[in-house]
Amino acid sequence: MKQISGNSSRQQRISLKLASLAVALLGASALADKVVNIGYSGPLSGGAAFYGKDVQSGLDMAINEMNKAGGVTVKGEKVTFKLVALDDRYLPNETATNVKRLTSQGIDIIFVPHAGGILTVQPLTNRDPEFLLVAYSSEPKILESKNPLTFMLPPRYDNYLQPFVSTQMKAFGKKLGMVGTTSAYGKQWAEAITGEWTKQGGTVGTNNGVDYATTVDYSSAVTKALAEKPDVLFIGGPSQPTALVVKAAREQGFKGGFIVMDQAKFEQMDTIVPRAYLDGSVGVLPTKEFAGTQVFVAQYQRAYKKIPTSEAALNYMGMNVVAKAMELAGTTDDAQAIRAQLNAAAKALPQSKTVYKMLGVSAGGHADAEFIIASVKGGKYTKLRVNTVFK
Amino acid sequence: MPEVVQSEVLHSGSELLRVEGLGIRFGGLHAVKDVTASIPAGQITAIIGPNGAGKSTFFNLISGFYKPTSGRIVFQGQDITRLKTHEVVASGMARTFQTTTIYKELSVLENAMIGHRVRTRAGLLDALLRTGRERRDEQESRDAAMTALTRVGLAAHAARPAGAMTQEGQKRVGIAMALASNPKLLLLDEPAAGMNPEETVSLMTLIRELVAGGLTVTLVEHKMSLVMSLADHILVLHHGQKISEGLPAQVSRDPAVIEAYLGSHAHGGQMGQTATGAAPHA
Amino acid sequence: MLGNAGTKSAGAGRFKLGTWGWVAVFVLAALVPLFGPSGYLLDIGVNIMIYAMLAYGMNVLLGYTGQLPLAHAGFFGIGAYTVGILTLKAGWSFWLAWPAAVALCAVLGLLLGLVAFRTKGDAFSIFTLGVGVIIMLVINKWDALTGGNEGLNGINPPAGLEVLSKGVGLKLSAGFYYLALIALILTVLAVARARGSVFGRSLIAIRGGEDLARSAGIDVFTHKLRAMMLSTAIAGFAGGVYAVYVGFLGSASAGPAMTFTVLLYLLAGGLGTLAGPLIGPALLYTLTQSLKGLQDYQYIVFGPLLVLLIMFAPQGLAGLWMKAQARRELAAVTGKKGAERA
Amino acid sequence: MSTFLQQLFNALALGGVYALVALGLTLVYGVMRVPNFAHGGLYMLGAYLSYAVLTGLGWGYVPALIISAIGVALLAAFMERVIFYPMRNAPHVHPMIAAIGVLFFLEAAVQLVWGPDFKQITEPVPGIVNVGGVIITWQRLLVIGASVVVMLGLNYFLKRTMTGATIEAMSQNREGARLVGVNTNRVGMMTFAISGALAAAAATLIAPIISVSPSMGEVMNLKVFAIIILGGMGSVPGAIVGAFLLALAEVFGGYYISLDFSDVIGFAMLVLVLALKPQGLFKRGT
Amino acid sequence: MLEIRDLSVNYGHFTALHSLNLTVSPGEIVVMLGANGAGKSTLFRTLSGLQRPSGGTATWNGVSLTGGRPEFNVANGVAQCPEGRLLFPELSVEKNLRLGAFVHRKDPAGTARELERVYELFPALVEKRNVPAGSLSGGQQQMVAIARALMARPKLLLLDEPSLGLAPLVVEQVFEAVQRVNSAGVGVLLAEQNAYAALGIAHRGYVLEGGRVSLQGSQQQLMTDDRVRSAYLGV
Repeated sequence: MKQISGNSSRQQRISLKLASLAVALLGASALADKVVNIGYSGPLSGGAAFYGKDVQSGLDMAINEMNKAGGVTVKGEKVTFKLVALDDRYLPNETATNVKRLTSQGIDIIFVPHAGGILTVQPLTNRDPEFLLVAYSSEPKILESKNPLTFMLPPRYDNYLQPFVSTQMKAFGKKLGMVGTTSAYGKQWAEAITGEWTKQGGTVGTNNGVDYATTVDYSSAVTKALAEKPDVLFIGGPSQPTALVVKAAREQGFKGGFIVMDQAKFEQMDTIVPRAYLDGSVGVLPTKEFAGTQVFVAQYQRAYKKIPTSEAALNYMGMNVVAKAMELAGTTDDAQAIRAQLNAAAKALPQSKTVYKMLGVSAGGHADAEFIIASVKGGKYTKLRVNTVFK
Repeated sequence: MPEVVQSEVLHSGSELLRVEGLGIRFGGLHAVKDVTASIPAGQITAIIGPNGAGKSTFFNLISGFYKPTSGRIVFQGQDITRLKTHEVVASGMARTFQTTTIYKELSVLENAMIGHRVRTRAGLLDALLRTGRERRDEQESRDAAMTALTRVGLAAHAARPAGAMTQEGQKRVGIAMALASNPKLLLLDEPAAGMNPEETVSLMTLIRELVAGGLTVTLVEHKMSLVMSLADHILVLHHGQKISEGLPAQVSRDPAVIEAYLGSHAHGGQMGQTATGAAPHA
Repeated sequence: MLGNAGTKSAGAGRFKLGTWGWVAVFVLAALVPLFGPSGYLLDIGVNIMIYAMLAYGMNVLLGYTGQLPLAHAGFFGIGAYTVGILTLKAGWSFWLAWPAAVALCAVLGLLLGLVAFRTKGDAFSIFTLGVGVIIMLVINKWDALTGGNEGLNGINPPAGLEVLSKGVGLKLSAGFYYLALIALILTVLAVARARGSVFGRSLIAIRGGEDLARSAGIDVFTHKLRAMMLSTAIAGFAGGVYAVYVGFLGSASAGPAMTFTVLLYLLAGGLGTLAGPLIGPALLYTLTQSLKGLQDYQYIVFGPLLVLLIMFAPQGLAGLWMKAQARRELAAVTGKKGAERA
Repeated sequence: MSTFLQQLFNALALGGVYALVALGLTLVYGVMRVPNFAHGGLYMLGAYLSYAVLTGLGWGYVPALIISAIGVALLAAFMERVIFYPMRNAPHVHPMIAAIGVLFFLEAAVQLVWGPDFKQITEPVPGIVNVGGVIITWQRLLVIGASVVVMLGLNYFLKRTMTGATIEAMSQNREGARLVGVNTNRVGMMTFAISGALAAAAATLIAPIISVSPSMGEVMNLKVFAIIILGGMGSVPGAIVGAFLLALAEVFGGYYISLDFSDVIGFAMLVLVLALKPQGLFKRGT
Repeated sequence: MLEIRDLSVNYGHFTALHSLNLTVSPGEIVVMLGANGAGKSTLFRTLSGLQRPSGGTATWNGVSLTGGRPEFNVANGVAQCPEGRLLFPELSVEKNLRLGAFVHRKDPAGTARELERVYELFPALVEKRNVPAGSLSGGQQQMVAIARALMARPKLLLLDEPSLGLAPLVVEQVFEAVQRVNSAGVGVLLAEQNAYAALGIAHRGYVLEGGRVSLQGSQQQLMTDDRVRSAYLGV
């Protein structure tokens, strides 16, 4: 138990007792001078477990690589990392409980991959004890709260809107059908894409969004949307159901294009439906199609036996940026100091740790990664440039 | 008790309860059909009849448990046909059940106190705020319950869990529960079921005592020895209809009753000629 | 007379012991924040207390009245969202919104009861399950009011709580702990009073058998309605604490999964007992927290544990304790009798 | 019009799957009076077993369906013996809680073995048929056809075989069944096995249309409970009618009213029916 | 032959049967008389294996009937037509009857023969064969119940209160049928409240009072014994 960093106090020992089972399982690597625990609260069971596990794999991979390399050097001391992952079943209140548990174990960096959980625990970051919240969610409200200890990893989705819409409107026509998921994020996307589509002069059909998590069969929603004869369909939610929506639409004779919300990943979708079905879609370029990601992709696949998505990749990078920021700040437990070095760390991230090109971290705490979107044509991904619209 | 007195009471018209043309249908089945009868005050009336005769249904009708499909019930001059069960209890009629249905996990006292609920008015808000009414009602329940327990001879067992009592004791708890509502009329559904002979005797004594104290008792019972020695007045049902009514001695000689119980010899087939007529009139 | 005296002393004795036990438990609980425990420990405490309140509410119907309601989390959600919406969108103070939420839950409980108590047994449970699912779905779909899938975020701590906590030298988390503790004490007090009253005895009578209760002169329907109102009001009461404590509301907290969790806690603690609804959450919540370290294995352990618990200790821990106590008492009584006879 | 027909077909396929899952649940309730909340878990496990046979052993779709049905049937029978049979005299809440425990366990175990991500079962017969503007995939036709065949088979089994008759007999009068010499223990186990097999078959049929995931049983659980309550707990025709009613309500409610509220429509229908007819549409005799 | 030796049954503290002794020889009709609550149904439930005795034995041709396995007793030739009939109300009459032959399910030909025989015995059931049993009149349901018991091809038929709630004419039909069954060599143990009707067809009888045999004798003896009446009427 000595690996736990930070000032040991009575309260920590009390919570340690409670968490003894967890800690016992964590074990300890006695090789390094110091082990820093990194917290993670995400859905590890239930319907969103696959998502939580993808994020976890990315973090895990980053930590394993750094540890294998002997750790990072902070103030002359070799530091290795240990991931403390807790299940919150996607429930914000459980995220809050997990975060309190993690902070009372002296953990100062906590990754949370869902908007509800992030928004719930944001007010906790600067209460005693402070911690750095690494947020993996594109929800704009996360930045709006101007929380000084939040580090938001994914790019905001509003960057995608303009190129998605203009590409598809040009290619297929002016009528948009809506079959997105009705998750909070999905609804925002739907609203934004509706706005952008109308702005560029198109018409939007009735919103036929369905909850991708609870719908047993998507065909009736698709049938309803197709009844309006749209040229383009807006779809998206988790990759697998999204692929099934594509399938249902194609099978019902839809010949138009898809705008695929960024939550869905082409690389996962094309394991479920023929690539040909995806022809005419715009969405996020698969991670493996990015330049220079081959090593990451190969290693990830070897270690976790699954396709690396941007979930894994961005959290992998996020962890590396945080470690780098610790080096630069010369501390492993001062969240403020680490946060202050994130921009420098992002810029200094070595090529070997870069999956997507990192431009830096904005003053608001937002990772500015160069993101590439793609359209699918003839089974091939064609890159589309994104014009960054946010600061 | 001299029979003269009984018939006087009967004819004096001091009937406590009267049913007129009472009937109920379950689906196509006429479980009770057009029964007109009255229960005299201050006596023990037994309702008897062979298995399936509709006695329990009749009981459930007068206690407000079932709603009749025809006829009416008049209790103490008041038409109670359409009253809800708890309102019937409030009007002064309490019952026990066929099997020993009491609250076994509660104390004997609490069982009796439940029986007094109908006389109290304290509700949820009184409970939460511990109002004066709550405290008064609680005390009153306790007193009424103790009185009832004293009447059935269980005052000393008030604190025991009711389930720990003997079979007979549990019957008495059931009766105490009914008595706690201060009824005029006590309906006992098979009070002697599942009891051994000694217990039955002691129960009969209790019932007599209660009646001597001014209560009117009506019971459904299968143990004929008990009925014949206990009841002042008997009502016989068969196939849901009243076939006879009167004093025990009259009823037990009534050919209709005997046929209902033992079957007519005519239906016994050709072998049954020997005892024809002999048994009923012996 | 003798009997009367005996009853009273026995009853009073038990009552006294029980009351002192509760006072001790609450005093101990109140002392916890003074030792400066971690935020996590306090958080566990608050969560246990919120779950306990919910379990008390459910116990009123299931434990005392014998009706299994499966819309319980729905009312928890309604209470929480009422507080959330009134404070966030209407600008009410928590101290006003909270009682309003409780009153709303009581009224809605009355309305539900008017329809639901037309059914009995399994049908009642399933009917309320359907209502529970609908409540959750409506919360989930009514974006304009509830924020839908996005949830309600940024519900502020009750006015004055932070100042108050700071004033006595405690953190806000300790303030929340005391808020929950006071709410729990009020809940226990209300439930204990209701149980120990003329009214509560009638509920027990209904649990023991509706027909019997009716024949004993109890207005079963009205009593069930009142029990339902008390139960849903307590759920809303707990929901109010939850709303300000977590600060974020999502529809999942109003769903059947939550109801089943509470049911589980209640069963583990002991149905129909006063201690059970506190013991169950305290034990099982702590257990799930410690199993969390097992990650992928947590439910592999928890599931079978649940099965074993219900198979071999269905009366719950409080039930086990009471059974043992009853056996001791009985042994004492019979032993005494034997001695007298000898 | 073609949209209407298209939706009708969607509803039929969905209803067929609902019916198969609901039938097992209602049989178990009828015979054992157990509201088996683990049923959704059995359904989910069925999909995974098929997936395992298809990808692990590389066998065909039909053998996968059969093996999965047998596997889940055995597990369900085992569950009955070890958990529900010993609890047959407990208050009805208890077996329900135990079933929830089993559901937790099954989900966690499947996630541990196969991981939390979605799995895909490929269609045995890919492609579509276009019938007068109504486009139907072969898989959907297969689902409709197979569910009809299974329902007919179940009907034949229940109505025309002695063993099947014992199930109905036991659900109508347990003591009467014992008096004619039916071994009610064996019937209980058999009923669980059948319910497991039906759930597994349903899961395997719909798996190519939806994705397979550890939590797929949760959604199904709520729906099939709604169905059997709607139809009357324990009623076989009730389960079938309830399944198609729910599917039609969801599909056409979503189409004509609002997709967003299609789930609400299903449950609102349930609550409405129960408020009017507390025993469900097909009230059971005593 | 049915032999009951010192059979006792308790429900909790209550003793429903006090060391009962009785026999039924093959081909005999023996009637158990007694008022409601005398213990008749308890005895029948015990003989069918539904109720475990607390003491004593009950054997059929030397084989114990009290092993708690009703299906074993039926297979062994002891079938009961219970009080309250316990039919399968939603199943057709014929399905009810076929289920009665459940223990002979490996012998469909025999079951078909038996089915014909019971239809012969109760011709009224033929036209109702496809009707749900629950929709029949009380008398017809009683016939189905007896017929169902007969489908098991019993050597001993336990008949509990077959006349309960039936009109006199129907009772007559039922008793005639019982006689015919008996004349085919089936022993019958008949519990009956309708004493004279039952004695009319019985060879011997027992009177049960408070769980004890208070009287036994031949048909003639019981017919003329006033104590039979007092067992019912208490005087």
